[in-house]
Amino acid sequence: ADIKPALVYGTGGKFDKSFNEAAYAGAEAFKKESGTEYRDFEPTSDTQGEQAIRNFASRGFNPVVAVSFAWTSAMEKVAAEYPDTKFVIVDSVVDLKNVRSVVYKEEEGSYLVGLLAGMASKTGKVGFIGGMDIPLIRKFGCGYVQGAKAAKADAQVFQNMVGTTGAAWNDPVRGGELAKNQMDQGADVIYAAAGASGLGVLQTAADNKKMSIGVDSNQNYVHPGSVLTSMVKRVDLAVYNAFKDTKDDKFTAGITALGVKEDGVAYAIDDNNKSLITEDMKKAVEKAKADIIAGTVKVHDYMSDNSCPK
Amino acid sequence: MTTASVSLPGWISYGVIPLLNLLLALFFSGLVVWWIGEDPFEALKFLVQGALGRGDAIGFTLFYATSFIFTGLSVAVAFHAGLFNIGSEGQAYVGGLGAALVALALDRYVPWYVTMPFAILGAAAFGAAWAFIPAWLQAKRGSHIVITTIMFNFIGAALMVYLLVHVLIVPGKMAPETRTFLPGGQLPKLDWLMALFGLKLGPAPFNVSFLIALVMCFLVWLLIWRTKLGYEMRTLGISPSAAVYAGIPYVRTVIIAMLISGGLAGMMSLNAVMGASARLQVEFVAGAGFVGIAVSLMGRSHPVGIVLAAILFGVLYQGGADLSFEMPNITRDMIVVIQGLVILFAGALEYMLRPALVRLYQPFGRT
Amino acid sequence: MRKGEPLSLDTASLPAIELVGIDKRFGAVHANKNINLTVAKGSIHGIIGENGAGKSTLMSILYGFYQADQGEIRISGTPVAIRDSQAAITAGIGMVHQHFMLVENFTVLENVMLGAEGGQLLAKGVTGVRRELKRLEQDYGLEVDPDAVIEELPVGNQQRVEILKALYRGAEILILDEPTGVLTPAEADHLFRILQVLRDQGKTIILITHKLREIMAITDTVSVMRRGEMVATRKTAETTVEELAELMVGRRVLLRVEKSEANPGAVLLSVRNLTVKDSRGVTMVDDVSFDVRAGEIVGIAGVAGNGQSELLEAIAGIRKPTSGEIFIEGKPVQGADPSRLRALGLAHIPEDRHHMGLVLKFEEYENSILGYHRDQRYGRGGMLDLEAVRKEAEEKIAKYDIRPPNPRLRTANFSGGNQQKIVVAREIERDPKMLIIGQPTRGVDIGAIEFIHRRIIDTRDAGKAVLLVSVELDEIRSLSDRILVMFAGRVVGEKTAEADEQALGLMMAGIAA
Amino acid sequence: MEYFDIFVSILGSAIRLSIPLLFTALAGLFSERAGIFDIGLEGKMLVSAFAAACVAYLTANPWLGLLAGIGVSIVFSLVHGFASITNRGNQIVSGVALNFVAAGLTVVLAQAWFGQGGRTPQVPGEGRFAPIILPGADAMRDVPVIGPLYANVISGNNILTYIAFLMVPLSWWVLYRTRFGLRLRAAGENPGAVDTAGISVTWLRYRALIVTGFLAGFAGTYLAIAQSAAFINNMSAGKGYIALAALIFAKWKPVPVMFACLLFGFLDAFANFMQGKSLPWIGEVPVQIFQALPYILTCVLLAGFIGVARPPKAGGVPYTKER
Ligand SMILES: Nc1ncnc2c1ncn2[C@@H]1O[C@H](COP(=O)(O)OP(=O)(O)OP(=O)(O)O)[C@@H](O)[C@H]1O
Ligand SMILES: Nc1ncnc2c1ncn2[C@@H]1O[C@H](COP(=O)(O)OP(=O)(O)OP(=O)(O)O)[C@@H](O)[C@H]1O
Ligand SMILES: [Mg+2]
Ligand SMILES: [Mg+2]
Repeated sequence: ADIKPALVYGTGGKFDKSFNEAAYAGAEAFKKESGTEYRDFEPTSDTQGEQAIRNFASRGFNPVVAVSFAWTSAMEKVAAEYPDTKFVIVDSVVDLKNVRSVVYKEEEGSYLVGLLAGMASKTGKVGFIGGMDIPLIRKFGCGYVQGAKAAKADAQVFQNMVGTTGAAWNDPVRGGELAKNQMDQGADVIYAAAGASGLGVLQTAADNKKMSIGVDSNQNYVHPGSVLTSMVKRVDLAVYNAFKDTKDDKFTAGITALGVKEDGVAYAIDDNNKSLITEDMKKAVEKAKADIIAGTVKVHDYMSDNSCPK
Repeated sequence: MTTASVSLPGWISYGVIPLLNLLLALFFSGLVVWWIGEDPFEALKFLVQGALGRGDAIGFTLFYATSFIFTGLSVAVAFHAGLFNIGSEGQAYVGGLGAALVALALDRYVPWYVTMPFAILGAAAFGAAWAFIPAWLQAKRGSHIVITTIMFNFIGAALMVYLLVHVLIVPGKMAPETRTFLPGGQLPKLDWLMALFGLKLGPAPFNVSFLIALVMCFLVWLLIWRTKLGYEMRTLGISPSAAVYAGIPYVRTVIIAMLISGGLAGMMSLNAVMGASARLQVEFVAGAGFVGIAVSLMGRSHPVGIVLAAILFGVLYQGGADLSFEMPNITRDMIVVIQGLVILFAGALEYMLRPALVRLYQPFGRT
Repeated sequence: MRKGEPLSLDTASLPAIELVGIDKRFGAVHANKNINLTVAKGSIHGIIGENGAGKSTLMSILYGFYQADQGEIRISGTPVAIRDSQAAITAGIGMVHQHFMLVENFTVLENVMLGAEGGQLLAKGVTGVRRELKRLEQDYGLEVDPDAVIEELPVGNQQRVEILKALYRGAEILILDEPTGVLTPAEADHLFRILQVLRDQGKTIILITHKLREIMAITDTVSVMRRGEMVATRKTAETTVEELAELMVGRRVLLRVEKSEANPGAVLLSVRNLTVKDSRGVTMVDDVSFDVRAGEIVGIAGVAGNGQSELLEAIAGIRKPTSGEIFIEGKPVQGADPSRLRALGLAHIPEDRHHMGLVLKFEEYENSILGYHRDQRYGRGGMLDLEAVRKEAEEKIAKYDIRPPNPRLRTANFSGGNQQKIVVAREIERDPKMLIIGQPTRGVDIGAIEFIHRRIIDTRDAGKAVLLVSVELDEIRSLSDRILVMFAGRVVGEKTAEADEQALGLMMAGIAA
Repeated sequence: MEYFDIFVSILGSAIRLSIPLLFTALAGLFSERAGIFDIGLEGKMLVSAFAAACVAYLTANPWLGLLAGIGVSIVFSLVHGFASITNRGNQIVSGVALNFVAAGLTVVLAQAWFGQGGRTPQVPGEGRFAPIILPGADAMRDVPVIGPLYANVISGNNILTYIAFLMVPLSWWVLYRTRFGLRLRAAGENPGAVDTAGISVTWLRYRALIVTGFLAGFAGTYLAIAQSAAFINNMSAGKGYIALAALIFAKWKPVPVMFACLLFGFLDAFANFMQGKSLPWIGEVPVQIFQALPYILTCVLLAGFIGVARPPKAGGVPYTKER
């Protein structure tokens, strides 16, 4: 069928080298493959999201994909107003008949990179810097801690959040400063799950010859030789699938949870970080991946009970 | 020869000058649009259409205008007492807490029109409370209210985030916000009002708080020009030394003016929290407090002027959202630029045009 | 810096200053109307005129502080464009302003240097300035500590700094705008001696003053200004005080107000050991005690700045006394706020109508209730009944002949005399028990002066207690039943209205008690 | 971790965080001492950060970035001057207005030019002011006490940091030892005195504002291409106001300004450090408390609980001779 797909990014902006850029990549891939044009919109503040989603819906765009938990309430409202339009929300759950909610098992991916961090660390101390202090980001941190402890039982993990509002995604200065703090305390690998603020973390790690871990997109290329790996979250898949399923009339509503098994989350190895990952590390992480898929390793999900095992 | 003491008729002072200020602001904004390679006239067309072209567009415009009326009144009341309250933003934010607590407490038990008066009180009380400390510091310790209110915006933001993230958040939910209010905690939309004009409101959250805002306009007018307290505030605002002479208590008047100002700012949350989103969200004020400064300056701190200026900014906000949608190259931050330019021309450069107008007018005005 | 360049012969005979057709408006105020003035070289030229006549404006134009709308300035016969004070300084003009132009938290040295630093860096100039100050001090007896901070100096010394500033810049023409208003007679005499020395050295001096005595004592020629116009110029030796007074106000002056014998009753207002300090801790009013009885006018005489203003403000509740007591009908009221005092029957005509007595941006009727606005007759509860207010305002306008008779006119648009009438009407018509008044006729035209004086006497005759502060000795003498003299914050003596002017003057100078 | 190491770490962080405050507060010092309240420092910082990031990104040269930052910030200062000196507008209102223009314009332009959500692209390494390792820093590192201080606090900062500290005595010298400084201070106390001394108050205040723009330009540049590697929307995040508070706290004097800025920087660093840590007795302190602390402290300072600050007497009032 002919479709008019639309995409609403999170407030970090299209080219954040991370979350939103992944979504953009998914849309571009679809465009290349099908030749179907799509429209996108970059809200620069929280208030704009709802209007953008509604604008698309009211102008007959279908499907409308919104990638960020920030648009949850907007989606709840607009999707109810336009029952014939298909909506997709990423990173959150909206329980409506025409909405597909795509969520990820970030704890699994974070576990894998945590394992790598624990093994790569010489000091036995690693760091985590989250963006906005929300359960979702705690979920990243919690998986990471479990991974690091799996590598070294006595590993110490410093955890910081950049902030508690939307601005926290956009504050690389504080991100860098927090990273520097952690490094001063001995951390030599730092995982940033902080949107654009993470760029500050990666930058500071590179400036100080320490290692960092990217998030969402493959960020290994940002500072080759300094970014240990990236916890890739396949937001591109969510977008791509949403467009494609609608085109093929195969759109389904409901919750899709993507984990390691579904290739929804993964760790990234490429030319940029080959030298940082030893054979041992690679073997260990592959085994962990297999264990998770097999179910023999269960990574605790912070959001299941809002707590992280100590 | 100086012209500052020459008085101009009201229609020039309150009509022509603000209009020229606005045109200048739009002109410079147009330059920016042109600079980034877009057609300013096209942009203006999208802006106006997006704001006034359809029923729901008008609904959104008026929805924004409602918030700006509250914050504009807030700034104006303080202004009349000689206080520059930059803290409407924070006062509105904290006011939202008051409104939300009332809504959360009552929505299960009573219909909206029972909740409403309590919510008004709650919003106003919390907003006023947030204005109290800067007011007290100004009155008692002489701390510059401009700076303290800015500081309280930041402090308020930290407080609200803390409460939303740690206290009010629905467990397991991602976004730091309260649960959705039941209809008993929501302010109904004004479909019927739009229908009177043959317009369809659609999804626009234009709601009853608009009427509350209009009532507040009247009450503020009454306060400033028809009460003894208003008289005292104006005396203090124009001539602090005359106020001392007249025995007008400085501390009390400053504090009351700021409490009213903060209360009005707090009531802005009725519109955003109970009228639109039906829940308390992080950063829901979204700059409306600052827009209030521009609105009050443009509206010359008079309720009628404030309503007009608020609608103008409503047009900019709604039209701007549409504009950025139609011309992705222009982000909505363009509105912030326009807002800054309006404040610049209407507030800081108000004397720029005056002499020229005096010269133009004088040959005709006097006999 | 140019100092005393020898004058070439052909310019020596030309006048130092010629002003031709100077015209200046401030918005609606026509401050200078087509003024012509010639000042001879090496003379002391006096300018007199009532408040607001335009004297300061004219001199500020000459000094380049304001720009004339029209007219020409010639210095030594050459037309000069004085676009700013820099040009005036270059032309050899120095000015001591009515309101000192000093930076209060700078030292004397820094103030003198300002604008004549002698280089980009201060260090270079400092020694030169010190040396020059020493020389000027010796030549003219202008002593001041160069390292003293201005705000800690007494006014007399501050004025010296202003003169030093002008001389340091090599002024050949020195303008002094009401220099003696803040000086005791002794200090004034000292100043005049300096001025004579300067004149004898060939400098030209323009002296603005209100005090005809000073004009007669020191000037060579005198010009009179009235309502923005230059109405006459006379050789001092050929004129009289009476003629000058008449020229100043435009008609014969009544020096005395008709009044009957006072009939004092019970003490209504009494002040005991009152002491007031300003924000810097300087004692302004020092242990002052007196009584005011019903049916009498007590006048407080003194040179401006000797604590009269502060005393009045303390009684009116505007300023908190540091110690001492104030009683109204025996009740202690020190520290009470003005509204409470009003309720007790104390009315106050403040000395500064622009900043205290009136809100200039208000319409007339709004000002007619200032301070009494809480009264229930102007609206019940918290509401303001504009109709009632306007009606009463109209009555007062009629009774006091306030012009234009329009309660909706902005107060700023009334003339000074009418503004003062608005204040007087408001305070007297409330039928107070006590009336305290500061400078009742400052900047007010003669017609209004007579009217206001009449109302004050009537108030006394109605059995009220009146306390009057004025720097115009004539006013004090013609209105008061008893006169208290203040000097340096203290009441240094009491006299009757018949007291000799000489004796009062000496007391005001703090010389005889 | 040793307490001393923690202290050194926080101190290093404090210095990094206080540099933009220091530049900005010194910038405000010049305008306020000349009698112009400058609430627009925030906006000046923001536009200069944007300009510096753009130019550094395009040219990969930090010095050109700095130049651009300074230039744009001076332009903003001149607009402020035009409104508040030439047109005698309300200085606070024009400052607020410029903050809005800055906040909006930077994002509009960034989005139009780079399409990265209102940010500029990452500035390449050679386009930034990199940390400078002072001679002997590594060798000194193991010397007790002074070693870590030298290596981690004094060394390892970028050139702008050192310039910032140099600006403190320089500002003092300009204000108190030059003709310009004398006149500038006089203009803030009694512009009439300046005027009657034959000096143009207007031109003097404009020059003060140019100095303000110049210094604020450093602040923005530091934010964008020394502390981070791009312009991010609203990256000044209230620092202009904090700098203003520091200025008041320091009673408008250069050396105290430095200490005030260091104090605020320290608070910020301490807040970062304390995040997620528990205090004895109290437990984990919400990070928001630390975030709000500088603002709370500012109010306490303003309230005069720590001595009353007397602002320049003519500050905030447009200079008018003719009413
Ligand atoms: N800067 C100004 N702006 C507007 N009006 C002014 C200004 N200065 C003086 N005026 C007005 O001009 C008129 C003349 O004032 P000026 O100060 O020259 O009088 P003066 O003769 O010096 O009086 P005084 O004896 O009180 O010093 C007055 O009406 C005054 O209000
Ligand atoms: N501070 C001021 N602000 C505005 N207008 C003023 C101010 N001072 C004086 N004026 C205007 O200047 C005019 C003249 O004022 P001024 O005090 O010189 O009285 P006047 O013309 O000498 O009258 P009178 O004869 O009553 O003394 C007034 O009409 C008033 O409008
Ligand atoms: Mg004068
Ligand atoms: Mg007069």
